[in-house]
Amino acid sequence: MDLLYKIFLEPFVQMGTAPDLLVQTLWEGMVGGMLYALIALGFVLIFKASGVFNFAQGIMVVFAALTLIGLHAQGIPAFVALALTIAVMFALAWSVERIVLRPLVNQPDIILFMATFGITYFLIGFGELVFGGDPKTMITEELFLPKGSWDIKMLGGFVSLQKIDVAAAIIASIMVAVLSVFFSKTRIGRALRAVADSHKAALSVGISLEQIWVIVWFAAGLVALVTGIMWGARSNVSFALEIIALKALPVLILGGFTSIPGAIVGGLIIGVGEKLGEFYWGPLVGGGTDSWFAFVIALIFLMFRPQGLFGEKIIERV
Amino acid sequence: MNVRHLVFGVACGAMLGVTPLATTAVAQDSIYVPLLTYRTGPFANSGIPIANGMHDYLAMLNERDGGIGGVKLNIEECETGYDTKKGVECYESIKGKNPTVINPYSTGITLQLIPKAAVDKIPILSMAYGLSASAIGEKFPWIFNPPATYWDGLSMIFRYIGGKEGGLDRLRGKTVGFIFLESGYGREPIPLLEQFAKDYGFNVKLYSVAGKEMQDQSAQWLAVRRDRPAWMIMWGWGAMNPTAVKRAAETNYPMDKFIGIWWSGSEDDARPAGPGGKGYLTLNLHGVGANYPAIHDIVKHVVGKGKSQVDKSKVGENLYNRGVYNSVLSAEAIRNAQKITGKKVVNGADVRRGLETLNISEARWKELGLPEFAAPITAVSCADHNGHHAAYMQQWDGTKWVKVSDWIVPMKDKVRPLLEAAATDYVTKNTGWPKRSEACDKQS
Amino acid sequence: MLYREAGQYKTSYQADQAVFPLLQDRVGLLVILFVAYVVIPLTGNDFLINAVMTPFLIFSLAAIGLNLLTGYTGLLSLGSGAFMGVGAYACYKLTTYFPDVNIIIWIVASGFVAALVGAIFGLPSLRIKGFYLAIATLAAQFFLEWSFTRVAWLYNHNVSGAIEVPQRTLFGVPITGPNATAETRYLIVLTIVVGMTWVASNIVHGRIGRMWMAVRDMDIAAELMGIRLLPTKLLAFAVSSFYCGVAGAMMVFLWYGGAESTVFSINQSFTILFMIIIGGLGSLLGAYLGAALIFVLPIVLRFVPPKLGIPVHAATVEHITFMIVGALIIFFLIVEPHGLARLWQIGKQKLRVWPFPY
Amino acid sequence: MRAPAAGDQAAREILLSMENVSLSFGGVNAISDVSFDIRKGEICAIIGPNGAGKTSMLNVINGFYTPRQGRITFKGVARAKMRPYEAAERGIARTFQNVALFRGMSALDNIMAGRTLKMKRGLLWQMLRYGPAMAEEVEHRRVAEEIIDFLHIKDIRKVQVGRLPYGLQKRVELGRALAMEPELLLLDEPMAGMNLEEKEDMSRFVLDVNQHFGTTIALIEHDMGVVMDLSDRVVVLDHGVKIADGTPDEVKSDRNVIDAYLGVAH
Repeated sequence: MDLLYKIFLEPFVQMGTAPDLLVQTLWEGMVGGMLYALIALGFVLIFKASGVFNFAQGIMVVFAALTLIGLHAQGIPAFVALALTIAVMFALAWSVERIVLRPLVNQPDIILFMATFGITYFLIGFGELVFGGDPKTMITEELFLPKGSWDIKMLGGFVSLQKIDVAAAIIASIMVAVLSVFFSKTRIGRALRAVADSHKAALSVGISLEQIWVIVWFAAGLVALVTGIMWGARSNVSFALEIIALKALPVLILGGFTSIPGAIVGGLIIGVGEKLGEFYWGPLVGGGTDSWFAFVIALIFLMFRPQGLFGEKIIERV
Repeated sequence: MNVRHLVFGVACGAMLGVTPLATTAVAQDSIYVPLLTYRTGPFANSGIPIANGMHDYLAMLNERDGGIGGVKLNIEECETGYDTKKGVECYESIKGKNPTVINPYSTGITLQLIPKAAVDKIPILSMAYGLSASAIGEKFPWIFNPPATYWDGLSMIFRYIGGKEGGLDRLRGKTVGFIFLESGYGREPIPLLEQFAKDYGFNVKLYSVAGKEMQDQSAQWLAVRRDRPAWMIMWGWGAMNPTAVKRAAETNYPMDKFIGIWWSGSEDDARPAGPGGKGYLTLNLHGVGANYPAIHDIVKHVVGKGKSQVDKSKVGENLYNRGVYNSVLSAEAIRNAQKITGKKVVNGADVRRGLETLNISEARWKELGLPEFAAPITAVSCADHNGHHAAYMQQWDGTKWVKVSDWIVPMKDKVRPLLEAAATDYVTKNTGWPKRSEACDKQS
Repeated sequence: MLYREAGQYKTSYQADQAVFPLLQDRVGLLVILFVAYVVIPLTGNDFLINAVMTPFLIFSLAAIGLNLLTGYTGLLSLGSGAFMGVGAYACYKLTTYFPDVNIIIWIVASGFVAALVGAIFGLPSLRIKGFYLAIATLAAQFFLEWSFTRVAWLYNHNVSGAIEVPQRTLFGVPITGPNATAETRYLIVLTIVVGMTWVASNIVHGRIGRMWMAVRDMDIAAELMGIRLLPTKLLAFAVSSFYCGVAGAMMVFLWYGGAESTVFSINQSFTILFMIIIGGLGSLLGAYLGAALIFVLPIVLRFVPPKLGIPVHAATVEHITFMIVGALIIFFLIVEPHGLARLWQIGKQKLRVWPFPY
Repeated sequence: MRAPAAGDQAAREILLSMENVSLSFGGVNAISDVSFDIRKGEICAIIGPNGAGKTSMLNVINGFYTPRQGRITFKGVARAKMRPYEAAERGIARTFQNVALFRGMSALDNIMAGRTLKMKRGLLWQMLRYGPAMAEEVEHRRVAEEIIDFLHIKDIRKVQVGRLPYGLQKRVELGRALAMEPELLLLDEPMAGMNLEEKEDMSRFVLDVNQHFGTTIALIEHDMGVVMDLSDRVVVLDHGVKIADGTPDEVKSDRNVIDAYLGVAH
């Protein structure tokens, strides 16, 4: 009875008695979820256009942020460093296409997936070799990102909103909007969609697959850079982030692998879900549930709706 | 085709070639001091300054004095990445080369090495970390954890709290939060914490932080906001520390009620929180800053000559000095061993004896060029491999650490019986644990 | 000229269905076993036996386990590290509950616990495949890893949260715990690994192996031929986890002598996956070659450059290892997707016609 | 031209009967209300223009698709829903339009895989590969070798099938289906993409299978010459609807069939 009470009643009593904490939990969940969504967005961009499941998206986030900080540490002004980092991400996209993807074209998806493990490990080693393995502080002030927080008095308590989180939300929304416009309105964007539907079709209308791969990997690199700056500003930039990036995978399962809105909604669901679960139910099992919560949700989801919330049902053919 | 052959040939050659290379013995005219360090991985921010400090002090002895007692030290780092598996691999690759003392620098690795040490006759110096119970020399003749155990540390934190509250009994009915890294290290103090809770009648709230969550911690600090503990105690490491301080500040937790163990007190732990980190407290075992003759010597002989990996501005930071302290203990133990045995080139068994007779008086600290650097090491003995020495509380003033308390003595009366019990428990669980057969030397 | 099958005619299907139909291969195998059983224990030092051979064998077994699932059945798993953990913790619980039963029995028995857990987490494989399944196995990885730290019962409420290996004996000789000699532990590991490799080889060469490969190559066709997908995949999960579980139990009991949950982290899973990618998917030999390369590479990097007079920092070695492993994965996927095992076969083909190139 | 007596055909027992079968994908009808029978021992061809629903029909027969409505009776037992492996267990084997061999396995192993259902020894014996398991292995190897002899693929039996030329792959696939000793063999365009010589070989194999093993065969084929030569009966589908059903001669002269192939609107 006691256990039943703790599972089914106590959490809701808590929510009622301290609504400010509930609001805070939801907010934290949304902020965390947004970052998962941003990483997932990088996955989706690449998957949509090239069918490659890019495991290296997480390390690309770390790598982009480290490059930015590393360049700035060499005395380069922040915005010049930012431009240089963008150039580095382009170089990365180009080399990945040249060295990894081109020779592997037409291989089964799973082979390409495993190749991105190779990219991940290579970038971990390379990044640590060049920038060192210690966590770095993000150059927030130099990039004119806000600091501090607004403590809003409400519901008999207060809700604390970090300014950087609000900024991240705004920047993320702008980025998603830009990407959507890019995909639906521009020539390259439409070409990308054509590739997503069929490689052969894309080739037949005269679009070079190579160019498109470079473009999507570059776009994913930019998303990674933004994610890295935002996440780095929240805590710091280190290789440990690479593990958090794995949380984007359940987000993808929820949202579907090809849907940008799916990535956003999925990210928010996972973020809010794991925070609520950990905060109100976590203590029952000793806490720390957020390390697997998202994955188990994804697992259950996979059993019943493998194509995700927004994906299309797949008909198998022989 | 040719590329394939080349790769295959190289792979085969590598497999054949490694064996003889790895097994060549080290020349016997030097003292081999392996250092298990981690400059990579998620804990690198804590590992790098320690590795530099450990390495640089020993390298300075080589450069300035030609080693210890005229024998050069052969210093070799083995990268563990704070990964237990790699640590054990390091140990296995080291143990054939006649190591004098092993510094695992990870509680996880220490736990793995404890049973091996007695068999391989290699002493393990887990300086203020590792298994608290290994302070019982009768049960763990080969393991040393001076100057203080985690349990001492916790008791010192409670003495400080008691001082601020006006007596520990004032804690009755209040809540004390404990946020810790989910690992053997983080869990170590929990039994004593629960004992204290019983003794003084306060509630304990545990907030564990898994390795993956180190950089987030928002759930934990939300829970802190809900539970409103009167004091927060932290056992953190690596990237967990700066994030925790940051989150505490964001949560508006009163920073002067937030106390970290000595492993949560790096400058880089407090700095990222900005002005919000002001007031954060941690225990410390030794002085900070580069203003010691010995550290000047390090700068002169090692750092200045480009023989160190350290960034010069980081010399004298807290964890760098921790590494120096650790190497002082190793070096003094080796010196002791030379004195006891009369040998120049000592081995692990000799250094074990040197560690059991370790004694660094205030005068000796001065001689070493580290006046008032740390509490005198006077209480290590055959029975007590720890000594339960004092530490002090330091506070972050926004830019640097400031000493805010006198030396605090641990509650040895509370800690020691628990240690004895834990050691006995360990031995019963590990059937076949060898009885101590090593003789005891007189204190030198 | 030395390596050829000329003159070796098979007179029965039985002989032709043998795992090693060629005399040279059988002789070679005997030589390897002789070296492993006699030469290495007699001549090797502690470092070779304890820090190279024992872990190499244990990793090989885990790699075989994952290869049965990923290489033979085509189900990508990122949870092998956790399944190793299940084996280790199961063995710990069993031997502390029943200390009188021989530890070797418990090591093997713990494989069954791992098999059960593996089969449960294999259930989603009916509906999903490819990287969807890989993500589902991550759920197993993270959930189990969490259990290893949060369920104190699993480590008998030890303060340290670690499992410590008690001393156990076989015929009065200590085989676990610090008093067991490196040679004893090595020989036990070797025997278990050789035995289980033999069994794995039998399975993959028989009906079940063909069923697994059929599911891997074309699951729809396999089902239309009467192969029930779910039981076949679950069996692959179970057998694979059994192997990983035994490897995990051996890792803790016969190598480390104790372990924290972090040993069975996601990185362990990746390491084993890389072993089979580089060694060769769908090849038992590949599991050994991959384990050798991935495990020995850092050791080589650590020891060779100083011998050549190139000072290399320990951390740099670590970074370079990561880079090389990453590059090797890409290299093998591009140039030789069947890994080292395929290179070995090509080498044998060349040997068959040697010294005449055509 | 095979022209068995009409009386003979009628006397044959019905093996498979499809009654009013309909199949749709998301509202689009792939097959609408089709009925026909396949009799024991005959070769029945299913023909029709592209998109007529021929492959879908085979997929319905062996349970890969579940029809929206209709009744399927096989060997006198009606069924509504059936998993593909159940079809296999009850004696329906199948080859595929685009070769669906197990590419990573040798030709021999592919054929041995076809024997899976006939092999009974469990995991324990398999682990030992000794005694009963080995005996079973050898016994089925013998059967596999018979099929290999029959299809003249002796010299490629140990070659990984992914490396074989297309024609041989088709042959191995037929061998794999034969290894199941089916009562009803479904062949989806067994001669697609073959040259004349290969087609003749394959036609001969199909006839031999039918005659020697008495296997009932349903095949889809585009080459009208082949269809007319091989089959006892032809079912013609167009846009998922059956438009003709009869002997090759009857079908050839059917008005609907000619229209469908020439694309005349009804």
